[in-house]
Amino acid sequence: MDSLLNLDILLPTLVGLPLIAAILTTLLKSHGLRASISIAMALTQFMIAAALLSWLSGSGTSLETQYQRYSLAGWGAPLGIDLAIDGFAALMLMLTAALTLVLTVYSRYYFFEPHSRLDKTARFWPLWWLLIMGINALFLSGDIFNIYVTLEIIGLAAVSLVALDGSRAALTAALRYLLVGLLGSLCYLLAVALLYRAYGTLDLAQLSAVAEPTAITWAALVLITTGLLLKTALVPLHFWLPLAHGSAPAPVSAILSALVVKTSFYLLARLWLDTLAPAATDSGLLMLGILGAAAICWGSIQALRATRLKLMVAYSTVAQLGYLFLLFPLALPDEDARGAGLSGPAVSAIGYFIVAHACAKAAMFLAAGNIMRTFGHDEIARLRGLAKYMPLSLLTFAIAGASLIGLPPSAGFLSKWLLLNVAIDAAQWWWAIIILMGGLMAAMYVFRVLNIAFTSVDEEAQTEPKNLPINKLPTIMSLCAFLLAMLTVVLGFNAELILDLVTVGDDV
Amino acid sequence: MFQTPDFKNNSYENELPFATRVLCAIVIGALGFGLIAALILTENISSSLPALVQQKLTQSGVQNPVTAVLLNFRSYDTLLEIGVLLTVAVAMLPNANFNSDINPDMPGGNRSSGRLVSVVNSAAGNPPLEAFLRWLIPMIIVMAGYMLWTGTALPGGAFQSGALLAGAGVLAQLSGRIQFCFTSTTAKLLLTIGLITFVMVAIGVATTTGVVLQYPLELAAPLILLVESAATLSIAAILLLSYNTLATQVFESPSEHSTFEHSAFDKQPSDVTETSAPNETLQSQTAEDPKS
Amino acid sequence: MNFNILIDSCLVIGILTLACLCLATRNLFTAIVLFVSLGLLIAIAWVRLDAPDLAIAEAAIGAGLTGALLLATWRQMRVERAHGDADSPKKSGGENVSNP
Amino acid sequence: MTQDSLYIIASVGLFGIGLYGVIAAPHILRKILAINIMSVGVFMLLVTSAKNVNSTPDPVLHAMVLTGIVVAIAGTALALFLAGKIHALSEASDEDSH
Repeated sequence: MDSLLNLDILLPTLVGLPLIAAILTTLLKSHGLRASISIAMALTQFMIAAALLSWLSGSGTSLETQYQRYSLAGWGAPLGIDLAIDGFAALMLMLTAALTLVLTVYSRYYFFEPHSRLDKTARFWPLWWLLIMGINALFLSGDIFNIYVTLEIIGLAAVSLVALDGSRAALTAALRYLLVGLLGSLCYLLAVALLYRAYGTLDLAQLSAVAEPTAITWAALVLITTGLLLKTALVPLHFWLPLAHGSAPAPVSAILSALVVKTSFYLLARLWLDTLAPAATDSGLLMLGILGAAAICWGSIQALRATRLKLMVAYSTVAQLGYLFLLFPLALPDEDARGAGLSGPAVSAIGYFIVAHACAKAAMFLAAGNIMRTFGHDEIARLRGLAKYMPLSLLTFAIAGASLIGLPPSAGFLSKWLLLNVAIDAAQWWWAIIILMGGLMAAMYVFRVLNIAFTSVDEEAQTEPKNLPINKLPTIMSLCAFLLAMLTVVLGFNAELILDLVTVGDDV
Repeated sequence: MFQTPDFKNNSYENELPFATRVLCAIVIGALGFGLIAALILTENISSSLPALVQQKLTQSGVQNPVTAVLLNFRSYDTLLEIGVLLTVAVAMLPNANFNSDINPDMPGGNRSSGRLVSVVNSAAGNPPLEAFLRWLIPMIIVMAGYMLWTGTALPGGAFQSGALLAGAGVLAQLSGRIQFCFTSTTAKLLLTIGLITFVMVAIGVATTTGVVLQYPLELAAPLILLVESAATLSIAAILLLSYNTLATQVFESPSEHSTFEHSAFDKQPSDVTETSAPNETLQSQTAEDPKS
Repeated sequence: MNFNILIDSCLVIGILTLACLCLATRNLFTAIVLFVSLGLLIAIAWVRLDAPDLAIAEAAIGAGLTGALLLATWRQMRVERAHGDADSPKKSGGENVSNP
Repeated sequence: MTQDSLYIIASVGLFGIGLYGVIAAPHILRKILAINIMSVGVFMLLVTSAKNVNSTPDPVLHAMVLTGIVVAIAGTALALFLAGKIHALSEASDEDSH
């Protein structure tokens, strides 16, 4: 009875809560009730994550509280499954909880169509909560086969959410996303089979203690990398992302770009830098960095050429993901200590970048969704004079764009600044050039949209078809988007909130 | 490789050119041989887990080691597993228009009757099949029950008996006399019963033993059987739902997605015309006149 | 001893050829039927590797239900196309309708 | 040529055939078939590694394969559902256009 009271019970509750929410929202009939239950669940999840965070970083001094484990069903690591959490995982869980809260409130109004025959919320809410459960379970899991099952839940729930609208473009994008997801999961499962054959254990901590650079480990690492690169949509394998994120409903594409894509990056970072660190060759890490740089350039170019707003934001996700992969070459030099866990200056910079990008990208997608909901289309060329009708959404778009580019007040600037410092310290200055160039290209495609939106309509009123807003947008929806954008600015000012958290649990 | 899923019969216009296919085959072959060599050469260390499972088997409450691993040692995996099944079930639920009273003439099965299983005495049924099924389906159900019960000692268990029950349901549906309607409340309950029981057992057990999913020693066997039978019911219902939806596939009335004038799917991703939101906005304005 | 190896090698050769045939045949219906028979062969392979639980599951789920789902979708696609092109009279039997 | 290496060749072979099938097959149902063949290949590797334990085979791997089989059919059902709906919609739009 006693261990129920101490705080490590919070770990399974973070997975159980969305599961209970999913069951309730499946069974309930009226969509009003479903929405209110969802908002209540999102609030409790946010409070639990905050409590977990304060407990983890608060008692950061003593060793064992930093790297907290919870063995489910009480059987212990090799036999049973352990939930493990360290600083980086706690940061990601906090990000998930915050985003879930804002996006749940937004979805409550986005899907509120009393007169429509089809009640999409009957399907949306259960899938939404199953997706959130999968994300929480993945960040908490300490067992490589368990990670496979969570990857599967996230994949299937995300595909079903993308296919929610039933329009032909959404269904085709969802089917392609599903095939890619299944392919990635199968490569990962084959790697799990290889690792179990070689080391006989499924637990991450035990694996990192016993891993050494043999042929099998290297083959497993290659398989895991190809599988997860497919799911993270790094440049050569990114073909499915723009259409999937572009044709999904606004809150879905927000959570997809801000979180789902990052889950497989988190796994790659965990496996390359922590668990299978000895098997990670320097050339492999460098190759990932080069792919990241290619992603930055290619994504930005495609974003410049996109004619639809949501597609442009989706391509910008492909570009910003490239930044994340700069972690691998930069984390290289001081990562020789075995089992040092996932920490160090490069990891905290990337952790900060993930939070900044997640908030900015979610805000951008919500703003794009608002524009689409009001104007009925999101052709960039026809968005002339948008500022007159939707000033708040445009302001959100501008602030989020500033964070993507890395302009000073925003969290994006701080994360790029930290990344630059790490690149200079690691004496790999060429990454600095790529970081700055990426910022420049981001500026080009963001200002392209702002420029069109702010030009007043009157001088070419006769050529453009008068695009007037079609229907009224509930103000709460643009407020949600604005809140996320302001989050990037707030985070920009007090950086130590995240930085000291990521360093928790480094001397495990 | 993945441009557009096409349905023309064996049309080859968007198939990869011969050269790339041969190249793919060679690359995959080479990697395969490399992997085979690596696997065969490194001798496979015998992991400590099987001995651990044997040693702890007595405390797990069941004799069959696989069921012990599935439902006691790694029960968290099975919980997420049933979550995966629920995800697919929700995604494939027929469009449950709760406000179906607005237009009772819903295309597709008879949604109005709220009952899960409704016998349809359509004339088309063929008597020999029905006679055979009237005899076979009860036997399958008994077999599934036996499979579930022996799962604790002999090979068998929740997934196998759930699949058997789903097979019986598919047979019943194929006979044309039985129609399942999965938007009824009993169907919803049946779909989620497995997950509800598992979560309730997990939390209930945590209050006594203090650790989530840890069964008290003496209660392990009955609890596992309870969770297993609930899982069997929901697995059977979910697999039957997926067959039912695929077999009675009816696309939403076209008025739901008022197809635009340029609705033909065009290849360039940049100017994909049909996106999600405009349907809703335009659909809410245009008068609801089902097209076909 | 070599009797066992004989059985296993026949089984493996059968499985690999069935897999190649399944993906190489012209007719989609044949491909689905070949996949179901591949599922049954795999169930036998599980019995050879003494995994009885998996043999039952593979036979019931892998061969049985997956085959049923595939055939249901295939029939849905064929029926759609048959009544789709109104000009071609609906021929009797499945094979001479435009075999996919 | 022990039983273990025989089935390893079979499993990697199935994985390769399935991978080639996913890349090269034009029709969507064939791609779904190919993904199923790939997953059967991975499961075979898992069961082979479970087998060569001298006494009883390794139950943990069997539980993993069982979970994998159910995940595979869940993914296949969703893929077939999406393919069916796309086909139904493309049929509808063909009907309207001609």
